[in-house]
Amino acid sequence: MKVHEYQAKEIMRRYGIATPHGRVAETPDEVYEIASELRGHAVVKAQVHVGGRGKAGGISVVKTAEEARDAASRILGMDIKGLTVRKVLVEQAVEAVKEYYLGVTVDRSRKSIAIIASSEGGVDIEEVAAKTPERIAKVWSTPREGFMPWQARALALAAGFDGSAVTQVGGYFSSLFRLFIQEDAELAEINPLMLTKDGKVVAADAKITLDDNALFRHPGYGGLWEAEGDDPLEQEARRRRLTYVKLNGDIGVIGNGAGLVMATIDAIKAEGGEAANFLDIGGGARAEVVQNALELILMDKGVKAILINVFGGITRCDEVAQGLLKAIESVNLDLPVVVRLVGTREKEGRALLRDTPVVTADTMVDAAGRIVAIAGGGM
Amino acid sequence: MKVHEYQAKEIMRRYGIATPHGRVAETPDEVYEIASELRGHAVVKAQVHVGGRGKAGGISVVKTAEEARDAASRILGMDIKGLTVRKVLVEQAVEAVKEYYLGVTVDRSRKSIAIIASSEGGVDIEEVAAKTPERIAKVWSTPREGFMPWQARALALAAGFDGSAVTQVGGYFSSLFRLFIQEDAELAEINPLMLTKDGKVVAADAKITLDDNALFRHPGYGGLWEAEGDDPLEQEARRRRLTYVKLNGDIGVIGNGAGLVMATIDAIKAEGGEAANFLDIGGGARAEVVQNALELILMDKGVKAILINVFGGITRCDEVAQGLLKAIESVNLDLPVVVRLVGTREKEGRALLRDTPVVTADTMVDAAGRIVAIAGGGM
Amino acid sequence: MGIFVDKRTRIVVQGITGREGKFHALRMRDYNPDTVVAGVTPGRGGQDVEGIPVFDTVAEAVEQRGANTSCIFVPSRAARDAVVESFASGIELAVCITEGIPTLDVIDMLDRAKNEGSRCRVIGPNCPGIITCGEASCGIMPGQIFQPGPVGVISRSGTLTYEVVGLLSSRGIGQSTCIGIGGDPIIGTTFVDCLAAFEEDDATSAVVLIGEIGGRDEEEAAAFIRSMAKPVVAFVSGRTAPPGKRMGHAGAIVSGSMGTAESKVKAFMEVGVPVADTVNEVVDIISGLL
Amino acid sequence: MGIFVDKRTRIVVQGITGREGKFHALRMRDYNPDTVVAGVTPGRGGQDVEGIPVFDTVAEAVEQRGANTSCIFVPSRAARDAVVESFASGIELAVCITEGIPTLDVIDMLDRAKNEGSRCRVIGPNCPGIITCGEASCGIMPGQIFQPGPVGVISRSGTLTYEVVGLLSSRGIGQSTCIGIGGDPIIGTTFVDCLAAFEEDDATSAVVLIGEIGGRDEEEAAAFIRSMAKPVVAFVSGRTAPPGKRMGHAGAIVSGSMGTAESKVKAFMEVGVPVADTVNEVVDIISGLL
Repeated sequence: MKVHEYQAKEIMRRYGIATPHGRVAETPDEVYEIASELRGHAVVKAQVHVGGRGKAGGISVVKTAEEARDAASRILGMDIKGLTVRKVLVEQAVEAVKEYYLGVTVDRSRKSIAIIASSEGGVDIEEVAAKTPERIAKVWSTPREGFMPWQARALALAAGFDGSAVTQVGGYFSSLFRLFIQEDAELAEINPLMLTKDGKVVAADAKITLDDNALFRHPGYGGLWEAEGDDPLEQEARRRRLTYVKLNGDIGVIGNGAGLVMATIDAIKAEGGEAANFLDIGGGARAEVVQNALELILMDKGVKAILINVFGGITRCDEVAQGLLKAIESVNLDLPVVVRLVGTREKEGRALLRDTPVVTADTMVDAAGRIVAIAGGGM
Repeated sequence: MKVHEYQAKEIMRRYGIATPHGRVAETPDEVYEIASELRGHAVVKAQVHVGGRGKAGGISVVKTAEEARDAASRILGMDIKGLTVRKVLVEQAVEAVKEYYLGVTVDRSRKSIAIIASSEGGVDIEEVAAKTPERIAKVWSTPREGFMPWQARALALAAGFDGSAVTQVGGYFSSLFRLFIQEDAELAEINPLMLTKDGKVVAADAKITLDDNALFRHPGYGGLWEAEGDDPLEQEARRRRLTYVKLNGDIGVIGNGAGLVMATIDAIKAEGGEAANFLDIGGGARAEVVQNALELILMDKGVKAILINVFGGITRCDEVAQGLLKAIESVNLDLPVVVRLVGTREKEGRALLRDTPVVTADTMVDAAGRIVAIAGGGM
Repeated sequence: MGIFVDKRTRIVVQGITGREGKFHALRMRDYNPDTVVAGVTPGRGGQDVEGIPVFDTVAEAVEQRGANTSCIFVPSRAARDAVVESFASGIELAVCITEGIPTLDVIDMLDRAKNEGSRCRVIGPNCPGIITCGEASCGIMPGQIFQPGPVGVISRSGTLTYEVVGLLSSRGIGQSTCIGIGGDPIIGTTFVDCLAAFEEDDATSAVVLIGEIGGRDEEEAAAFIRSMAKPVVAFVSGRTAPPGKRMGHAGAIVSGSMGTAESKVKAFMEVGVPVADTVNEVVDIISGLL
Repeated sequence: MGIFVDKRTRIVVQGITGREGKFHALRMRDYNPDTVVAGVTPGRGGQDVEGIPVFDTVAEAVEQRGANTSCIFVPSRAARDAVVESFASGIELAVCITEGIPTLDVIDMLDRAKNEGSRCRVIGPNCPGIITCGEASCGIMPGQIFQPGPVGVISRSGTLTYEVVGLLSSRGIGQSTCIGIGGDPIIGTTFVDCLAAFEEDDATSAVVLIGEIGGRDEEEAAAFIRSMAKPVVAFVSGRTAPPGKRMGHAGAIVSGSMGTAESKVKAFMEVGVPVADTVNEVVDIISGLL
């Protein structure tokens, strides 16, 4: 779960990390008020769940409260990579003597937590890693081992931090690591961390991603989630507890198992078509889940045809067929459907579909070919 | 730092450990009120920093609020092992089907944390260990390793807990261990943990000792300390930041280094005398500290003579002599004093004392002999 | 033969009194009645599940029933505890079926498992388990689709694997061991671990590797295959997945330039591993190699 | 010779820019100029303390100055960090002078030190340090009172040890190594560790052990001495201390029936170790044994 910059900064402040003065706002008038309190010299930043908002015009540095209001009028309601800006963060503009990068993240290959520092802050860390790898230092840890102050100091030195900043920045590392563990984050990043003229260290931008699987340990986090930017179909899928990703094509796809669904979508593409979505009904799904999934797919008005690909291991093919029949009844399903059922109770499942307009296929490749032909050759 | 039972229970409740309903009170009328709320059937327990209050009559089980008031009148103001009872805890009387022991403590020999369980609760755990060691189970851990739920369940099983209680009691172990780590305890003990008729598990008595050295991590703990029971001279010593223990004799003792002071007290005893106190001025003490220590000793009206034993390593003998001279001046010191100074600046120190009534000695044994003779042969 | 599990495997099912635990314990026992020896549910010690004795602790299952492998079906919030208990009690292989475990719990349980010594292996979490054909099944894979033979199968997914196995079996190509390593970002046993074991396994003469987007496990596998004598065929799903979106599995996500299907396909190609474009092609290629 | 420190000891002083750290660093250097090679204070790297170079990290002191031993004077809340840093940076002996460290910090730092391997030893905390006469001093013991000779001295206290050493020296009995193991309940190096090392040390022919109330370290030492060839003389302070009161040292406390002087004296007596009643008697007995 991604949280907005302003929420990430709230969390960081609880761990003793300083951020620029400011607040979040939803109207140009509120922005004017906040900017006035900050004596005009401020930054207005779009709060959206995507990167690259600066390049997209979602960040504005202003000199007066009036300019802040104008910037807010422009940014609020703006579309950034398909997401509508509903909030802006208005903050004091901080002048940096030096910008650093601090990050804590999960390292898949090492099965551990990576703590990353760079004296090249304010830019994309992947770029720094590619161009000047010597400016990045990393250490790894686990929840059991923790991350001690001496490690933080050594890391900061290795990343080329100024000697005078080492102790102070070291403290920030410890805080960020503690936050990462205690809040069950997948990513906690300060970029840039600004060293100001008066020797202070401030998190000018902050990014936190929380682990959805750990939300049970953080009952308060439900309220952090702001779906405003999300695709409406993905929001609907979340309500229906379905694993769904919106894609750009016109063929609705349902399957059981993430790998199988991904492979099905790939097969559609290979046949010249384009999937409208990823939808995994999981293992052992009952008829109601299949019906629920079909209803969701039909809400996507761009869908011209539907492919259902089920390998029955724990999932029973007859349950899938029954769900399909119920959906046809309940939602007046009139789109072409290709079904490929194999495995447990395959025969029973196919028998249930015999007298329906549903087309059955024998293999995944066969099914993909048929659905693409039906949908009209796709792209 | 020991905290009272009612404070220990407050802390335990924060960790999800259930305790009987009730509150602390300072007057019989308050006790009457609380007992009325509890419908009479209650326990009134003296809150003092010593063990054995039950045997001393400091605990009363009552059937009515009137009885509770009477019990409180008797217990409040009572003297238990030299400490005056100023508060009582009034709690619902809990009927136990079974009593257990749970404890977490520091294991010096193993350099680790011992988690101890026994199905023999409500009695002195040292006695259980001596008589029926098979009824006690222990495991050891460290802050890094932690204490996991499966370990708690295995410990409870090994200690002979009823199968049905294992999961619930296991949870209490985890809570108690977490409390121990997070609050920097030296001891966290529930004895007895009562299993009630309706299958609930309640901490009927609770003991927590906090690590004085870790108070900097717990700024709130200053307020937990209740000195009411303490020896007034020990309270004064704490204010003066002196390491002081009140003893029962009439010879005031000052030295530098805990081992040296203990050995000096032993030497006094061997010569037939009895020390009035333990007082360690530590390493490198300046004249003011010596003066401060002497002033404290003189507040003890039972002191008839004073022995100062200093081995000058970092501590300078002339600083000690100067402190002594200042004290003689400032407090009109008229008690006999024997001083034994050896080591750094010994000669200068002795020279400073030449024209004073202070008696000097060459060795610890010599000094002890002289002071006992002066104080009148001790006992 | 085969790898990690075989006839001598003695499984304790952790969470056996739950719906899933019970259902699959019985299916594993159906596959080979000798291999399922005990179940564990704290507080239920002394009961049994259709004849399988239930204990309060894994230690009891090890001592009294000789369990050496555990199959974990406990809820996600109890999974870390179950895995660590298993190793501390003498279990050598823990197959963790449970999905939705917090990532930090997974990191911690693998860290602690490693601490117990090199003999300890976790498969999963969020995996369908492992089957050595004709010998033992530990997990939730449908036993009836497998048939003994020379092909080792490793995969990050469940049903896609069954799809491939079904095709192999239908073409008369049997399998030695089939392992679902799990769809989470952090897993106990990687492609490389399995490839190394297959390389040493007399019963295996070729390997099918079914990867997907996310992470660098396939790239690391490709680097390892360079030193292998046995042939490997790869398949990578998620070629058309958009970046930044989790495709069902928590681990199936392209982050920045990391974890793309192109990168994985390229890595395999560079070391001469044929990459199948469709599941049917997997079987075509492997049959040509045997 | 002697134990734990000698001519080859190369000390880095952690906390060298503090008042205590600086004072004692210079005294240690006075004792043997070769032995003090560096200081560490984070943020002060590049400075020097009367010619001793200061670094930001222990790792730099190890790499650039060959430090193998650390002497720790940092404030109590930073001590755990300092000890763990030292071992993780390649230091083999950390002498922790700092007092007042939270007990859980001490447990944790010793646990982590153990994890770094068996070559890592902590002396202390809350100790006066160690001196091998004529070779090296690491800590705060007043070097001038010592003289080289055959008696090893181990003690839980500081000044009481100097008292005994002063008496030994005045009677012409020199010392091999003198170790203050510290007055805290949890310490890195125990009587038993020191006794085992003295038993192996060619320069030592008898040992003086100065114990006190609290814990079971003396009882464990008595059990160990049973297997030793070299003679040991014991002294126990706090015989008249009341139970439940901390006598200055955090570890000097009788808890219930645990840690009494009687128990310790009895334990020594039972294994034939003479227990001196006064410090003078310690010297009388030892001089009879040499």
